[in-house]
Amino acid sequence: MKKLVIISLLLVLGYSLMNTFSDIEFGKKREGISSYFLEHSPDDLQVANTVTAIVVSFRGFDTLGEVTVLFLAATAMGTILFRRRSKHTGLNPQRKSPQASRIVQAAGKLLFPAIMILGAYVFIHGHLTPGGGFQGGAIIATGFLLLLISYRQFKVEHKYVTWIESLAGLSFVTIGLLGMILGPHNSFLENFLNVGSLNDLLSGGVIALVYIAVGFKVGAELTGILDTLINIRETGDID
Amino acid sequence: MDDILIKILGAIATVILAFTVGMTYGGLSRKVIARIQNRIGPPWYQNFIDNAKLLFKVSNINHGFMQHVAPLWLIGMSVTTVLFIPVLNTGGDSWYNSWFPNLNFHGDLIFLLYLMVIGSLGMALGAGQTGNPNSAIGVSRGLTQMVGFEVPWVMALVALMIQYKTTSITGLMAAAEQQGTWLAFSSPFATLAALLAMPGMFRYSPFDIVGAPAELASGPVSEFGGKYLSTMMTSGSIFAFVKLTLYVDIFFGGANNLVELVIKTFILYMYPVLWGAVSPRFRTEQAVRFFWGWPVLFGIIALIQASL
Amino acid sequence: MVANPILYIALPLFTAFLVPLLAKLWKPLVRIVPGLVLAYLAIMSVVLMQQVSPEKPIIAMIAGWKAPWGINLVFTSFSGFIASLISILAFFIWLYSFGFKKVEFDDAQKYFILFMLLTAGSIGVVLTGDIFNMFVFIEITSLSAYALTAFYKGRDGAEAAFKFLLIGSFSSIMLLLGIAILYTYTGTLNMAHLALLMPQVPMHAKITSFLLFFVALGIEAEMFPLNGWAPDAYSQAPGPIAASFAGILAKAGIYALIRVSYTIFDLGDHGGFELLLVMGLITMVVSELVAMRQENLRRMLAYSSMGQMGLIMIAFGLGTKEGIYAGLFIMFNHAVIKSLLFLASAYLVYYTSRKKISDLDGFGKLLPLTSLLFGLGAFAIVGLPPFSGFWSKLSLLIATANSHMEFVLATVLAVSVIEIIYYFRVLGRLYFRKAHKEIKVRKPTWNSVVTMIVLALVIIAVGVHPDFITGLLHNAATDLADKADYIQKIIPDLFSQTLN
Amino acid sequence: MNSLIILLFILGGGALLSYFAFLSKHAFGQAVVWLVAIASPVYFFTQVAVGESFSFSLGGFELALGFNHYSWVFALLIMVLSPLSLIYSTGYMKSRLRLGTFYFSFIFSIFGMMGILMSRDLVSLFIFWEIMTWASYLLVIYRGKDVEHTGIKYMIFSAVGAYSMFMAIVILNREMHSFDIATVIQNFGNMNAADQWLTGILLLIGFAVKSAVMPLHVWAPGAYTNTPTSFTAVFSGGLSKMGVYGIGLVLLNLYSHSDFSQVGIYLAWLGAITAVMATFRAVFQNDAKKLLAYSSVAQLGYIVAGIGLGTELSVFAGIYLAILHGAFKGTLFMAVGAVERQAGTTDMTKISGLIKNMPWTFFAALVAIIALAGIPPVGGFVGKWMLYEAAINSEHMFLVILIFISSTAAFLYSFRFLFGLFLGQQEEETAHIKEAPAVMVVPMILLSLFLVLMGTFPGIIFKPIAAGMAELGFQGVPWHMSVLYNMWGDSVNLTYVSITFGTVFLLGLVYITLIARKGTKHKLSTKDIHTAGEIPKPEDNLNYSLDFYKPFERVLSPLLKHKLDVYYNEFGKGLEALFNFMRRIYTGNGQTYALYVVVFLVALILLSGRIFGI
Amino acid sequence: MNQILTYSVYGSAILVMLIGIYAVLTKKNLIKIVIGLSIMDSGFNLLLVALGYIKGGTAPIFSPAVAGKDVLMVDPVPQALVLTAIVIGFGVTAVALSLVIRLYRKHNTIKIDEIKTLKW
Repeated sequence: MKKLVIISLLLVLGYSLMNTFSDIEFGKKREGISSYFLEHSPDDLQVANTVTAIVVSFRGFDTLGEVTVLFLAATAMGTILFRRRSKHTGLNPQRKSPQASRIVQAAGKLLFPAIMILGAYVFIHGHLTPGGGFQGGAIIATGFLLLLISYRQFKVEHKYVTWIESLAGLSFVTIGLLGMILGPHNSFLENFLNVGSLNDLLSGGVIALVYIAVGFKVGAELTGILDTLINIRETGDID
Repeated sequence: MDDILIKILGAIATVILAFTVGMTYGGLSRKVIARIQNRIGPPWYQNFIDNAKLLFKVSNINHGFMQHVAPLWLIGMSVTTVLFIPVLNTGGDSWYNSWFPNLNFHGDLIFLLYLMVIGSLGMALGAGQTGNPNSAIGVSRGLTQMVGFEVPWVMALVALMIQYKTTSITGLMAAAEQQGTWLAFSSPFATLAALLAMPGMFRYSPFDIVGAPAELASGPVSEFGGKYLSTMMTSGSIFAFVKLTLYVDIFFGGANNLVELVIKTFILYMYPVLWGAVSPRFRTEQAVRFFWGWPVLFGIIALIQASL
Repeated sequence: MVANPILYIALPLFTAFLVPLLAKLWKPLVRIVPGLVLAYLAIMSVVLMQQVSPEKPIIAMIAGWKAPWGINLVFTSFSGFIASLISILAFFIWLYSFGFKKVEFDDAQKYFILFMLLTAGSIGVVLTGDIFNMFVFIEITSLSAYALTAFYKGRDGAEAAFKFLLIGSFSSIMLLLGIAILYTYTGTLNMAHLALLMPQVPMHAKITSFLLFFVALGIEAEMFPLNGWAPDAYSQAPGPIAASFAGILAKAGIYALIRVSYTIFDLGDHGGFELLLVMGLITMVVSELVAMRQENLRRMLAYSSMGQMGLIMIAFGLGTKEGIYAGLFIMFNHAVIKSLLFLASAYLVYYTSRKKISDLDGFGKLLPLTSLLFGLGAFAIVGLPPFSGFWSKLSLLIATANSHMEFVLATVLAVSVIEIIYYFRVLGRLYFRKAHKEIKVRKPTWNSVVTMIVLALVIIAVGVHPDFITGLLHNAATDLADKADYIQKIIPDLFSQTLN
Repeated sequence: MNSLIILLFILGGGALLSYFAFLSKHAFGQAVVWLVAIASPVYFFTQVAVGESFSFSLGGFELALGFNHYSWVFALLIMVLSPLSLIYSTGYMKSRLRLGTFYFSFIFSIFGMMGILMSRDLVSLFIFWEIMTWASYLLVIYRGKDVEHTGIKYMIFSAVGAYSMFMAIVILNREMHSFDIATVIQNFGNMNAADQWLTGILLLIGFAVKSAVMPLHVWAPGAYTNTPTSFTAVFSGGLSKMGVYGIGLVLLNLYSHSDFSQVGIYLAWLGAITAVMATFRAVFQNDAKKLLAYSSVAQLGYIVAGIGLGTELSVFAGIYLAILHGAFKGTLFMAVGAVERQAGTTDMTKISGLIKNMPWTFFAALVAIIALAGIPPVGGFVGKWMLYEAAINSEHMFLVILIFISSTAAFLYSFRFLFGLFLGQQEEETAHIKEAPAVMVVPMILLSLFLVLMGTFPGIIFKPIAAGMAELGFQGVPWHMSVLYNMWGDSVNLTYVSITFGTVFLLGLVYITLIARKGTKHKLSTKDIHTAGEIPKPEDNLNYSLDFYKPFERVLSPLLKHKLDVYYNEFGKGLEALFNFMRRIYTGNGQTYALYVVVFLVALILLSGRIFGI
Repeated sequence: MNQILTYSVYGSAILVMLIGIYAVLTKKNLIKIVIGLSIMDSGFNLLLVALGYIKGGTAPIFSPAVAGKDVLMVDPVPQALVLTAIVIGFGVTAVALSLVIRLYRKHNTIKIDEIKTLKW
């Protein structure tokens, strides 16, 4: 009964949403700010990938927010899950999940460097090709995930993760703040470097740098989160 | 100067008159009741004898300041009251008429109503100090009963006051004179209400539970003796005169001379006495319920009549 | 450069990334540095408020792109006022939490980072001129709020946080849908530009989008019936965080709701304001009535807080300038007074796990100053003169009366009576009951005392001399009421184009 | 600096100062209290005058202060009564617990009252009103007895009153675009009738709460009883008069030219009914303070009846009674306070016969009770007389009857009060009780002397009252130093009364004490009484104090069975049950909350046509 | 034809969203609820990307292949927005899962209607 009610509620909701969106013809070009982006991204910024230009420059503040959200998620998980770590091990010290098979282990070891390189490539070329810091970071994290599920005893050193994510985050903000000092409009995240020319690796000025920082940060962050979720130790706190 | 002298003399004469009449009526009532009960009864002057005896009694017991002062309060109030009452009609032409107007143009009916209840309150305070529980019980009953009879009584008076647009007794008397009939005839319901309230004022049976001579030893006054009791008796008689005169003045056309006054007041006086002689005693709440029954109804009718 | 709205966001984020490294240098830095940042922001607010006027808002571009192409931070008299309020309050709450509880180092680090980000996110919501950016900041705020709600493990924080998260997710999806509708019809995300192009949007899409925004932001603004998360979160979060929920988070939520209904959509006069008014009224009535029957002090304060949010919605729902003025005044008072109440109550129920009102017996003697300040807050929140709450109530009632809404007027006043009842009931317990035996009392630390006294002084100062802030409020109200001016200040070229 | 501001500053500053002074040292605090108690009336009577004004702007509102002749009358009362009670409190407050709070609230409520009286605009009136209210609330709960019940009740009713007043004020502002009282009076006619009635009723409710008119009076007995007695004197004597002041302001000033002034007669009826019912309740109280509390309600009923009747004489009577009630009820509460302090209780079934122990207190109480009962030759009579005459003159006869019933029944409790505390059997337990200290006795005696003076020369305060009446539109009210007139030309000459009564009384006193003193002297105790020949043993209870008016109670039982309080409580309980039910909305299940969100959204979508008018 | 496409594309995206909401509203298992939230997000992301599609448009990348030519490109803004939305969704999911873990530890259940300590 309750489900029926809910379904009918959702149908009403769906109908009204559909009603709203059906007026928008699928695949039709519309006026808007995007044309400005498509115009200015290659011309002013010399960035081939317009999405990257939008993400890092036009809407760079959003990206800063995203990075913060990831950072927050990691911090929040830390807050929520680990506290009062007692020295004597608690109730359930060992992960009970079975060891992965040898094939998986071997393949994981084999694939890991390749994945790392792919990730690095994706975020370094974020302004040129599809992809970017987030995507690259996610790929890197996948590599670590592979190791985490293949080797039970594998542990990510949180110290390094912390360093990397902090430094990467700091460099993002620092680049932004430098823009306030060095940029022509004195505004945050503004480009203050030579923009180079379109489709060069060293083009786009700070955009490339920012995306690399984002890549590191996302990679570290996601790895940290995965590690946290996988290696939940019973910490002996009395909930 | 002469004027003031005459006033003072008149006042003294009024007080003496009130005292004498009140005392005599008291004695007569004892006689009448005795005759009804088939006894011989004391002579009519017995009250004078009692009073004199008390006044010259040597022992002078009191429990403190309030008991000492209460009788004085009482007598002070009764004298004051009697001076504010028009004893005789202004129209009368007897030689002594100029003696009695006293202060009756300087106060009005509401004021008198207050003066009349105060005396008993003073006595109540005096009785309270004696520490006799009987006194306290008596006071409690007396005050309760007072709330009872005051209601129809005041209703009657307010009805008259509103009907004749005056609050002074002289005004009401003038109104009666002007219309030629007693107010008892023009405002019968008010009169009825007032008359029904009257026995309560006199505390004769059936409304004598306040004093309740048998079991409360006369209630409030049970600890008073000697001069105190004599003073109280005196003021009691003056009050009796005050009440009777007031009734006569208001409802029964007043009196043009003393003889008429005496006749009218005596007849009026016999009414509670005779009623009391033949009726058993009400309990306090019964008394109050009695007063808040028919008398109040008559009072309401009187008020409605007055407003029409 | 030294006083730029960007720094409201950039500086806390910078510090947030930096703190984990600083922790390795010297541990107390973890507590101190966020405080310094918040202090800087508070001072910067004062400086910026000096510079800003309704005629001359401060607009900060990101990456050198002008609106509507880039994201802008818009520090107007209105948004600036709220942002300053948040930043100054945040500093004091930091000061309070500085020695609040002896938590482990690791936790302290996270606590202060999360708190700082909560503040930064809220200020971001207030200052941003871009609708999608607002969504991002709302998410930052919410995520830090979830984490802080679940901060104490001894309590049911996780449960509260999960409810909060569940409803918060609905909020974000609806917000996104609303944004998507607006974007497809107008092709822009800048709020001023959206407002300019709003007449083009077909009515039904506009309404759907508005309702989505309304519900999504109503969740943040604790509107009934979307506020199920609020009492749980308020009651389970650490004391200072509950204070900042009332003073910071809810303020950001209501700001967003107001910005959307006043500036972006032009539906206000066609029913939007009335909807806000009615929902505010319902929120207020339900919350205050429920608050009346609470046994848990924190929950009582939470429901009362929701009631106040309802009051704010009523004020803004009037749609007149007087209403805006009153609403802003209530926002100010609610931020200050509710913070004081939550901060004081944190010490009152420190050692009692269930935080029952009945556990408060006799605290007037045990914790005289804290109880006194709590009492002062209670007096102020119910609107007794000479405390600041009175003036906001007065201005609200004047605005309501001037809009010819006698029913609303009467309801607000009737509910105020209920408010008085339950606050005074608590005061009665504080002062006139014998303390329970073996009660443990935690004396407030000096920094908490300073915070509470500063807040109390603000309450008294504004109560005795409201002119301290009425000028700011008037400017802010003028600013919000004039939508065309807002558009013109932000996108002058496009605005004049449209006019021609 | 303006003298009004200085006066407020003395009071407000004194309040704060006393709080902090008591924090440091007891003697310090006492000094501050004395300072305020002396400085404020001295400053008031020497420096402040009618006609001075001070206007300023605060929070965007134009506020104005200044006394007019009408408020001046009440200010006189406050400025006499409050300092006396303050001085009295320095003796009365035995415990040193929270003295700072006590005196802070005490002085601050005086501050509030003076502020109300000097407000010339509605906003400052309201501000001071609220200040007065919460300051007095702090005093009501100061003892900590029954806080959840009495205290909350007081606060609820005050809040209801204050907020209805608040509503009226803002609506008036909408119509007038001003809070200034003079402007409101001037433009009042331009308002439409509905608004006139609405604001009028609301304002009246606001003021009627403080003056404890019938359906809104239930807070009063409890609050008066719970307050420390030294403040109850001001509470009942002065603070409640603010309501009277306001009712006068509304009915006779603001609304005098509109149809609304007809409401006055209904208010008068309510006042009279209040008087009767409260008197009946007072009669059956066993606690002296509670008795006085009910009596206060009853007396306020008279005053409201007087003001509500709205004729020249009745208003005159109302204001006069207000002043006089301040004096005699102040005295009575002080007397009760003295008993409470010395004997430790005010329960009349526990103590009796204190007249020997506390003669001065008894004297003050006696005079005050005489005034309360309205007996000549003490001042209370004057007010009662004028009230009756006014009611009779305006031919509201049933009103007269009600008032009369009430004041006749008032004799019952008047006697009970004096008898219960001071007269009757003196028990051994109370033999050691001593007279209260001089700081307590002197204020009482001063007030009672004032009452005696009023009995013969009420003209002393007729003068300011007549000036105040002129402010209310009753120009040239006739008054005489010691003659009372009604509107039909009848009069009472008080000097004759006093002279006659005084002469007879004094002659009798001289006779009975000096001339006839040769009688035997007996040292008597109250055990030496006539008990039908038996000698009462020490353990016999000769104290008649329980169920004192039992017969009367039996008569009134059908009337007394219904207590308004009970209905309010039932109503409150019903509401609480409703609220408890509403709490269930918050089920605690996160999923339900999520469902609410969806349902709400869908509902809004479905209703969107309605909401947005398409 | 286009109409059908419009309906089917948007409709399926909305349907995914509704399925997510349905899961959140009816499933008792906390994990399933979190999954529902994710599905909800995915549905929205699909919708947004679909809204940004332009018929015949290429990816908005000025690679050497398209340099200098006047090519039609799809709207890049929704793509940027979706990127942000995905990341935020990820963050929320992570936090939600950790909360579930805490709840399980404390209540020893992951049934949502058994976790009702805080109510009324």
